[in-house]
Amino acid sequence: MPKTEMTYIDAIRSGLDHLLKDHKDVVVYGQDVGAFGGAFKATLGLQEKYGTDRVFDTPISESAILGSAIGMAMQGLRPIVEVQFVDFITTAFHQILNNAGTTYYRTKIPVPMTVRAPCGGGFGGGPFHSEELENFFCHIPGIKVVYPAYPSDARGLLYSAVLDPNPVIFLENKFLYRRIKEFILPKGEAVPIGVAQIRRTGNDAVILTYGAMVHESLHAAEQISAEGFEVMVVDLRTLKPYDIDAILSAVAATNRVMVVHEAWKTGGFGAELAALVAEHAFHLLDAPIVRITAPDCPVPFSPELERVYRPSVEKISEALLDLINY
Amino acid sequence: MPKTEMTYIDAIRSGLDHLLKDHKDVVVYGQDVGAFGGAFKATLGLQEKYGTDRVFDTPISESAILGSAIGMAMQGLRPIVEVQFVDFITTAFHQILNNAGTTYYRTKIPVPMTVRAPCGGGFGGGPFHSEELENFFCHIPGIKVVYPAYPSDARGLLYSAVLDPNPVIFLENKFLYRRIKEFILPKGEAVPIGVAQIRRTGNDAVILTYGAMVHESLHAAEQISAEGFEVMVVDLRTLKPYDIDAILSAVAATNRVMVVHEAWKTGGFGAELAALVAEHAFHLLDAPIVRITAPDCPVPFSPELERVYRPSVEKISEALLDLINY
Amino acid sequence: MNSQATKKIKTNTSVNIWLRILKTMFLGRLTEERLVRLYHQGKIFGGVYTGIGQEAIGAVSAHIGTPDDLYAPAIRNVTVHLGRGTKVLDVFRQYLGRVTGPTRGRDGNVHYGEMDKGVFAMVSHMGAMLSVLVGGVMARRRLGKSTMGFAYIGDGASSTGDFHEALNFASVFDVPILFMIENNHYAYSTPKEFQYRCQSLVEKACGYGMEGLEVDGNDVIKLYDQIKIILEKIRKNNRPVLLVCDTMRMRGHGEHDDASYVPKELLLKYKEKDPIHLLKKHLLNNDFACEQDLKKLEKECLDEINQSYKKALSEPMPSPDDLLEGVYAED
Amino acid sequence: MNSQATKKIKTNTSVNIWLRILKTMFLGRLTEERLVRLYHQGKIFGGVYTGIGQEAIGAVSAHIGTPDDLYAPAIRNVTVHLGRGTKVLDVFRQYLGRVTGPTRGRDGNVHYGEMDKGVFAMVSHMGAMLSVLVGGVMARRRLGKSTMGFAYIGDGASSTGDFHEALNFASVFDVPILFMIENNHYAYSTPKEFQYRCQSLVEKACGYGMEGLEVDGNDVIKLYDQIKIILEKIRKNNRPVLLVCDTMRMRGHGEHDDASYVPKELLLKYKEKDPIHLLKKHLLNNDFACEQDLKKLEKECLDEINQSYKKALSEPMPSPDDLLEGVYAED
Ligand SMILES: Cc1ncc(C[n+]2csc(CCOP(=O)(O)OP(=O)(O)O)c2C)c(N)n1
Ligand SMILES: Cc1ncc(C[n+]2csc(CCOP(=O)(O)OP(=O)(O)O)c2C)c(N)n1
Ligand SMILES: [Mg+2]
Ligand SMILES: [Mg+2]
Repeated sequence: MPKTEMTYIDAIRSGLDHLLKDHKDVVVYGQDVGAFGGAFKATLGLQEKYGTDRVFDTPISESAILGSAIGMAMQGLRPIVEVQFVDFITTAFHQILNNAGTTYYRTKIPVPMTVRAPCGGGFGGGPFHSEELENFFCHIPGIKVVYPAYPSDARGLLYSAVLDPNPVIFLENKFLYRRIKEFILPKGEAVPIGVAQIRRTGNDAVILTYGAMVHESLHAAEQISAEGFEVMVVDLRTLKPYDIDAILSAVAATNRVMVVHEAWKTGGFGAELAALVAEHAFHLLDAPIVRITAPDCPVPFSPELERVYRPSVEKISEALLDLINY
Repeated sequence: MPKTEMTYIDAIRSGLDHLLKDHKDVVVYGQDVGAFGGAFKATLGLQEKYGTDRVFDTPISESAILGSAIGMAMQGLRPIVEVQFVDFITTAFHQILNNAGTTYYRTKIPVPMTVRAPCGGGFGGGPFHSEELENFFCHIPGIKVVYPAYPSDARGLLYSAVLDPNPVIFLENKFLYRRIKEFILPKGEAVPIGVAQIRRTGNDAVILTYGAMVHESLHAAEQISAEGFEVMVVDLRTLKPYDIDAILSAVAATNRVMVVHEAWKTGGFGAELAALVAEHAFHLLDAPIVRITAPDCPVPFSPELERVYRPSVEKISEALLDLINY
Repeated sequence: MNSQATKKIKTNTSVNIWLRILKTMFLGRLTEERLVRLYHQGKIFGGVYTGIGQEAIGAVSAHIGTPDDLYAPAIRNVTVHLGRGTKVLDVFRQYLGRVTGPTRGRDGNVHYGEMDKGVFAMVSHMGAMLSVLVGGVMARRRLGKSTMGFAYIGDGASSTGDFHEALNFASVFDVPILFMIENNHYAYSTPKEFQYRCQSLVEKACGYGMEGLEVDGNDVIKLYDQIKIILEKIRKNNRPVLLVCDTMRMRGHGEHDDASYVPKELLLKYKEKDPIHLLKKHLLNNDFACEQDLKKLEKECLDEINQSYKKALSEPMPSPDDLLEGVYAED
Repeated sequence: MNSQATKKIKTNTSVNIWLRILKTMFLGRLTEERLVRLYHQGKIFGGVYTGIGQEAIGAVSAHIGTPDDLYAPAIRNVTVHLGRGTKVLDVFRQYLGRVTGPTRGRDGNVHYGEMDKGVFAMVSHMGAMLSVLVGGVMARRRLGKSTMGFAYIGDGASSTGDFHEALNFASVFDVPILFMIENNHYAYSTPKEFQYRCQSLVEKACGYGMEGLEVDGNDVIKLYDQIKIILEKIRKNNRPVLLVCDTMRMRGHGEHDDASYVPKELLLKYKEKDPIHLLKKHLLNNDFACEQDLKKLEKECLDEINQSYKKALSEPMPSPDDLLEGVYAED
């Protein structure tokens, strides 16, 4: 089968297309996802192809969007809703935490809904269009959270998310949408939820990361490779449930751990990874566990500020050298 | 000055009373806080004393409650709002994260608001009246978070929270409301935000904890004291900004660290504490960092289930022995 | 239903349904009165929240729907559950945290529902279930059923953003739902004057492009006819409708609350309008039933309640070992 | 204002205010046209969102308030800012992320406001600022001022729960606010038909126990008189009012959006009703101004814009070292 080159956003669109084609119970809705094709064009052409019945626009009502998706999912559909920016999900957080997250536990009725949410900064979006909120989701029982870094994973994880009987928060990175390309098959396979992927091997240290920071971490690893150090990069892909085995094996192989993410530091998902390692791989550690993250401040607008706000290749490689030389 | 015995909730009421008396710019509002005195009676008698103008009921509109408090605070008042249960703050999470948390950073207008929110379980409240959401707040830039475990701290931290120029989430523990008593002065002093308190000394291990779990941890420490081990218990009191110095000194003195909280494990605040220690006190550690927390499931209703859901004295003391004997 | 037993009893097509509704109301009232006593005896873990005095709205609407219809009851709608077929036994199991109950002890008191009866289990967050119902009805209709929805909302809950989003959503997508506001004058301790400033909550209907009606929520006979007519319209037009039902919360918000803030006169006024009392009077006055029948019916209900409570008590709590079972659904 | 310069010019008490409003609209329009060009030249970091074609509502209401009043503008309300006294220079500084701007580079494009001018800086979350305004007005009044509030809401934002909670809150607490819905037919790509199903959004007013009115949002002369009358009522009764202003978004949601989904006829229809054009015509037809005056005024505005842009460009970006400054306020 010939492979074609797809961007991250193309892959998401391709995934939605296949899901709509193969599964009559899939519906796609959200603000401007219909004829317009979504703020980022992830749904472009889908309404035309599958009808206004299966792909449609909604009022600006995040709580009703999420709540109705829960109701549909409980009746056997597989709704995929788009929240225009993950930042806006905070207006209806109870529908995720209290409703979607608890329904199966309380009632045994599965809630196979998927919430697509574009995340992250690096494009001058300012404080309300650039947030990384993954740990708000990861901290919620009953919710799964995925965060692909490559087109093939974006599509493959979307398949798994939509077919999963649980609510899945499908985080997408806006910075990667058109920057990351891959040659992939027309349809491809599902990527299982809960399985990390080693993106680079190495024994001097390991970076645990996901989303846009996979790419920055790989660059940093390449950079210090020139200085004779080989760093493993683990792309978690799923944040909840995360791949404990892969993480612990990586720690065993390297003995030095760095966590990198674009979200705020205090109480972020990186803390969870560090805590896991500090609890379950303590005996394997030769150095402190380092977190490279955004600092605890709103995402600034000005490019001069955002440049230092987001973890950069330089910051990561510098910290890697310190870690390896500890 | 003669001290009187006050419960945790009495102390909060006393604090509100003094704040209303001493500060004309303080107003208190929320659902049922007026004549009724609040779901937990924290505001009993205050409307009668200070008038419907300064202590009043609102419609069931969490977003308008929080949003209006932001607006008031920006105009120089010091609103104290009560969210009936912390669980319901999720309906208006954006007002905390995106609005209160970013306003000063963006505009230099301070937002001296205080949000009181009863937390925690242990009384058959079920999944929607028992949650512990502290890390959702701690992860937000621009927000301070306090969580007292004793009457004197509850009142003293309330003074500091209300007089602080920043938005402060004031977490109260429902289980402690009427169970914990202390002899305290009629008015007492402010307790500074950001300062932890050692509740028990010991060199064999340290428990980092807060809220209701301070008391369970102290019981556990007493229990294993009988077996010859002395465990330090640090009551964080403020979760953001937390007292890094106190934590690191405690680690230096004990070399073994346990974190205990009633919130969910994955992505919880305990992860932050563990990550801090694993990064900044790694060289001091003689054992893995242990987290004793609620498991990742909704708070169950049935007493049989909640008993094992909440971290118990037994669970803590067992884990302490393992930690000390590591 | 044994109304044929005595000679003088008349009947019309509605009598049977009225009697079914009455039975549901008896069951609801008597179950909750038992729960109240149990609470004050310290035998209930957590709180007790009743719909005493408000049974008509739930009972009528539960009996009027088809098996395909969906319901999103709120705190006070025990008669929705019972009317849709939930067993009293399951109500006790729920309150007593039994593993045999509808939430297997994971959730408590009023937070239950049985999907096979078309009833969603509510979350506490006021208004949050309304859009869940909207989605549920949309889904069932997409799956080929002629489902419509029944939603129950307090006067207090009408102030939530979720109320607004859900009603608007249902209207924009032509989702046939009967949104019933049960205006029982209070939201916890807060009287309705502090909840809204329109004259009547029915004035919110036009803002959603919906028809809106006000009815007496305590008069089963009238309510039944009114809802029947509205439902025909809803099913025909596939449009949501807002129905504001006047009623009164006759006890505290929960049993921990003595509701001393409620004026005695208000309670007296509504005591006169007790829905069970009104329906019984109607049945008796029109010779649709005799005292004996009603006594018998009540007795049957009481027996069921007694047995159910005993049985529920004898059943096991969930095992602590199962705490983590079913946080996630398996494929 | 130089309308006295030529002989034939008539005047009445309103002429001065109309000219001030016109100037604000010129400034808004020309500034945004410049921003549009800059965007397409790749000279703007982030997006550009304009109020082109909607300038009247903001300009009229900004000029009609007192210094104590509070404003919560939304995306398209550049004329609120300018009308309240924000400098064009500060608009450019904001868009260019300059440290000298109203948010010192921390926030971008339309997310600014100056409290000394009574203007809140919006957050993006639609509807969230409405209750902030409610609280702000409540506070100022408690502090002894006779403040009232001006709120700006899109047709799309009327679907948010926050809209509902804030309007209800303002009504329950008798907070004098003019809630202006600027119905510009679209919310991003979504036409108003998919946003609500009442005939007009004014039908939402009665649900909040508010007076509601519909006006032409593009006709400054009428709008000024209408708002003036409403304001007198608001100040007298201390009650909020809902004003639905018909207008049209004449460009894309932002400049990244070519708005090809908007029917050409609709744009043509509203091009005829361009608020600047209408006001100029009125002034000229009634001899309140002459062509020359208006040209001069426009030229003055353009000069200010040119100078401001140049100056803003020359000013520094925030220093990366200051990233963490001011996350928290110090005592
Ligand atoms: C979003 C939210 N805020 C607060 C509460 C706490 N609460 C539970 S019931 C209640 C009052 C409800 O009043 P109403 O809607 O009139 O229903 P009623 O109890 O009168 O049937 C409140 C405030 C809640 N459940 N959800
Ligand atoms: C809660 C929320 N959801 C989604 C968005 C994304 N968004 C920004 S503007 C917009 C459309 C707004 O339409 P409208 O309210 O009509 O204002 P207009 O742009 O027409 O002035 C949307 C959906 C948002 N800002 N906030
Ligand atoms: Mg009520
Ligand atoms: Mg619009």
